[in-house]
Amino acid sequence: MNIWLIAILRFLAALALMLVNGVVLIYMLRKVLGRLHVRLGPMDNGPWGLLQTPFDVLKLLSKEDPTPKAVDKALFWLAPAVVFVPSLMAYIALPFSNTWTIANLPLGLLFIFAVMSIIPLGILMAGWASNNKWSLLGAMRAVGAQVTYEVPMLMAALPVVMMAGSLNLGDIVNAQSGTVLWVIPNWYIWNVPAFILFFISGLIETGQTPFDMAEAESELVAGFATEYSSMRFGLLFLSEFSNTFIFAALLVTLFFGGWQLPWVPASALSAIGFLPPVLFVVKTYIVIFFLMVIRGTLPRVRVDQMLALGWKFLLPSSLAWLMVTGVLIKVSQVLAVGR
Amino acid sequence: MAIDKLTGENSTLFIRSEQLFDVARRKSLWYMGFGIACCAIEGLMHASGPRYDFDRMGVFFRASPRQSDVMIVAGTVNWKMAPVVKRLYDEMPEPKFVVAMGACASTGGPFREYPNVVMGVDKVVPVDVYIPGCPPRPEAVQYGFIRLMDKIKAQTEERLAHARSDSH
Amino acid sequence: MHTPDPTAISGALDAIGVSAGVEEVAKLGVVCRVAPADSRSTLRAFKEGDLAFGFLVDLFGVDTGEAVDVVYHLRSFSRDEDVYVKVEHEYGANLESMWDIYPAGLMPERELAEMFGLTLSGHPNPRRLLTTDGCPPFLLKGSEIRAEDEVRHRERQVVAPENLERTVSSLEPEQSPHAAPAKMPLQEGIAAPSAVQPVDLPAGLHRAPTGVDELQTERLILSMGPQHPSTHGVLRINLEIDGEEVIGSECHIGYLHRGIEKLAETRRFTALGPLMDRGDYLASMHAELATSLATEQLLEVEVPRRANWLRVLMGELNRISSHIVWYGPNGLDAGSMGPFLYVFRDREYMLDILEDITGGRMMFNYMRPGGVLRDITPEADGKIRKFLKFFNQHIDENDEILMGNEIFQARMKDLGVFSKEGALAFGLTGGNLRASGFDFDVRRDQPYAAYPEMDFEVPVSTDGDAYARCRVRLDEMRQSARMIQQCIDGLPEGDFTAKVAKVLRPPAGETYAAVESPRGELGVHLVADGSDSPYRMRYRPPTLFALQAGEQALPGTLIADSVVLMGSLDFVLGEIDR
Amino acid sequence: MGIDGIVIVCFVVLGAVFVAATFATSWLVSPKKPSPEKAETYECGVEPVGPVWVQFRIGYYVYALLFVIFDIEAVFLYPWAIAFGRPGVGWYIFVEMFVFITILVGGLAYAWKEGALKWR
Repeated sequence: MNIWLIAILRFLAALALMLVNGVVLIYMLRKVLGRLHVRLGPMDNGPWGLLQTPFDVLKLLSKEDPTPKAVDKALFWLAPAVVFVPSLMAYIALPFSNTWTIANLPLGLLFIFAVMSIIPLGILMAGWASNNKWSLLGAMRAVGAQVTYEVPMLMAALPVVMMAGSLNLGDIVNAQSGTVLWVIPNWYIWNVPAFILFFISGLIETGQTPFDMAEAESELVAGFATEYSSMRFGLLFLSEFSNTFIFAALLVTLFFGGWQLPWVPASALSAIGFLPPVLFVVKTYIVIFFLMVIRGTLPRVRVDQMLALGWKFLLPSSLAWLMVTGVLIKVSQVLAVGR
Repeated sequence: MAIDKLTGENSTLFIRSEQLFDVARRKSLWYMGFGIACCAIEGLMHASGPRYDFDRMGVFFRASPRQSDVMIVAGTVNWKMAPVVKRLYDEMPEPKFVVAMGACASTGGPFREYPNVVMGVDKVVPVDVYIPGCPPRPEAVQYGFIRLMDKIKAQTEERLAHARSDSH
Repeated sequence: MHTPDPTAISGALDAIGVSAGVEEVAKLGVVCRVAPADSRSTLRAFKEGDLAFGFLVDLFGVDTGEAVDVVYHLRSFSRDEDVYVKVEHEYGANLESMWDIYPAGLMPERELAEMFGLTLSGHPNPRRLLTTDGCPPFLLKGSEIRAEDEVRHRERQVVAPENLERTVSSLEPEQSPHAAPAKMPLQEGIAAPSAVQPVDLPAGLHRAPTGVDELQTERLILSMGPQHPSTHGVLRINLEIDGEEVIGSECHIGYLHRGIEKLAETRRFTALGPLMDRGDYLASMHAELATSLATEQLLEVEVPRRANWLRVLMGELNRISSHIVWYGPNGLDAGSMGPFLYVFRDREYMLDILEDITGGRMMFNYMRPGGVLRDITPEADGKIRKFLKFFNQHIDENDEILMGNEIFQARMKDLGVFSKEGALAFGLTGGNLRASGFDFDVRRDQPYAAYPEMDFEVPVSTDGDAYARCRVRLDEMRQSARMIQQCIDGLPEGDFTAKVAKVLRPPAGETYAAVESPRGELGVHLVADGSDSPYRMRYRPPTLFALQAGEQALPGTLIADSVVLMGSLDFVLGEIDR
Repeated sequence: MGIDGIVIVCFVVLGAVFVAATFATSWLVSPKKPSPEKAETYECGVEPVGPVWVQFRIGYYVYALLFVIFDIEAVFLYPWAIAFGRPGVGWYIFVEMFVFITILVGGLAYAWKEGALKWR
């Protein structure tokens, strides 16, 4: 088949996955938050409220779209695209299985980080263009947070790259196969400080509570999306959830061995064609469930405390841990050679 | 709707899509909580609380009028508040509805003798559903929302029937 | 609460050469009449002299037909005495502002001038507080309320477009918001705010963080307006911010002004309760109790012991439900949704109990002059015991979820610190005052109902920040649960209300009754002229004083702080705007 | 260019097309009643006072500068990290990067002392 046709089919597959993810995650969030807060969550629309999010999306589609007059029109219309497209592009490098990847990029990890750092640009455009004090403050906060936590996130991913020796996500997943001491799966989660640093900076990067600075309902009304209505707001809302999915997928890929089950050899898994992608998505949803539990309980950190945490604690400690991992790898190599 | 200009008033595409979106509008009403007085505690906090959960019906709290369909006026509206209510109502996108919750918002309630109080919020904005009570119980507020959904359904059918009858 | 002896007061006043008519009014206390010219020297003598009446309880007006009586209700905590300084002003006269002696009078003075048609001079922010520009002075006897048939035919009232415009123009009278008086150092004791002209911005630019001084960044004027998810009702705070830091702040209220005090002058004495319910709609039992106590003092009715015990029981139940509606949204302001819903589950259970006994979930009309409406039913008694069983465990759970959370503590510690002197100067009472280290509780120091027979402690904390206020209120909830247990176990026999006439006509007179509502000292100053409706009813809103203290503490915090700070002061707009 | 390049170009172009398609369907299907009041900016129900597009606080831009410095450092670190695990590479690879990182941490310490990290 023509190469362009394959690319278009893969794009449609990624788009379908993202939309389904968005719909399922919004429903899952409202249900998990409901059960967490001693109430039921959506129940009336469809069995157990399953049709709730499709109805929300259809309603958003059919609402009027007023453009305030004091708004910078070009940026106002462009901002949702600049926020939505990068979070769609990040699906390219995700390793659903060693054969099922949209594009097996040799620099998969770096590509995802590069694409994810365009999103603050879109948020700033949205906040500044809507000429509204609340959205300006929301945008400034969101950009301040994501800019501050881009660096510790990169640094926290370095130990994994050093252990795996490659940036290709497929290789990282294969490097985590097998077991150590016959019992413990050879995942990179045992490098716990790197996991913690990556988890915290990832939480802030995707604007999860306790760091949901961008649209802190109780302080900044609706954050940077105050002036957005109907489908534009829908896109911003959808891309926030797909960011969460991407962050959870990265977490699973880097630390929880991608699509591999702990004690099952990788070859047996990939024999059954469709199993690895399903396993990968299921593991990602388990991680997202924990993110939602955190969202339902913890209060919000103040902006300057969070930024101080970023620059004064996360960055120095991630650099220090980088050095320690280097030493550990070197020592383990020397021992392996010695034996 | 631009679609009815393109494909004509009574094309099946327009009618079917209107019916579909009408169901969606009814099933996901996002309200801009506008808690002014005592009704806010009963109607907004308790109604979305653990026992009478609004989220069951797909009714969800949005802080900005740009993203909300229903404006619940919960409390007394006086002269200083009237322009704010009017402005927030104007800033809501088009298929918008107003629920006047409680005696104060419907007719001025126990304070209607006081000259500073506007006797009913329908003097300022067109109201769809009045919920009596001072304060109305959370079940009454949810019943008001169910009646609002029926009213939206009736409005759409009447509009479509009107369109169909024009064509014959 | 013993009354001061008039001779000492007249002696002190003669010492400074003020001719004052000091007299002892029955059921009220010592009243000292002073001419407007030397009102300032009298007040200064009362405050700084050896009389030491350092606390302004309330400042309000009474229209006596030919002149406006401005009443300063002062209190000396050391000697536990109250005194009333009355100054007579003609209609439309000039009221000199006393905020440099008693800063607690900042907002009440504006309301007094606006409601009685006086002009205010020497005040940092002399604008109207509650009503819009075109409104007449409502509390004067001259201005009537709507006639019966106008009210009956609602459709006649047409809101002309310019009415909407008229109020819009008065909403934004000035370009930049007048900054509140320069940030008063509440921390290190009271230094009166410097007389900053309203238009002038507070002096001094904040040093840019990078030491780049000449790069002056512009400031935003942000209105955290009537419709905001966390202003606890319709309060509008005009913030002047540089980046995220609040430079100046001014509170606009009056969006819920429903004229409770004016309507009270047309209601019967038994009908005051439902009106007061809608004032502080979270603690309506305490508002009703205050009016009933005042009416009983005028009628000199003796309330049976069982009624007093029932009043304490229902009051404490209402206190817990009111603190819950403070605790939930305060957690929500800080961002955590969980505790908000857990505490509302308990509140649903409490409203069932209140509904069983009184018939209503929020507006009870249960406390009547002479006693209570209905006796407690056996199954309500069983429900209360069942509630107490799981409530103590739930409170500790919620205490640990929110108050024990490091993020919440980091957000609330040393935020909006009020020193003891600052809190007293601004007229704070209740939890806000006890959190700043001053141990005053109306239930224990001026006992009413059956509180002398209860044993309870009054939680006090000393560091005065937002976290201390939360800690004090949570411990108060535990004490209330203890008291409810005592009430249930030891409820005495007897009838639940005294024999009181159908239509109450108390003899002409004046009295003041105070109650410890969850938000502070809720007082009712009742003036009766012998007819079946009160001549003037003044409702002392404890949260109005908390709001103006909060307004002073806002400059210097971040926006995220200002939301949580105002939340920790726990005010209810229905009571502030009355 | 290989399949990867084409896929990325496809994603960018088709992503923008999808966003435009969503706006088009929304324009097709949603009712339109423009009115001057609807076009006013929302500020909690009150007339906004003063401009919004002001010269914002300087502290925010300092963070962006610091970010650029450390982002570049990360770019240098990645090739080093890949080559780190390879056999036959001695300890010198470790010492080189150690010097590079300490220089940058020195820059962070200076920014910290100078107060650039203070948000207020």
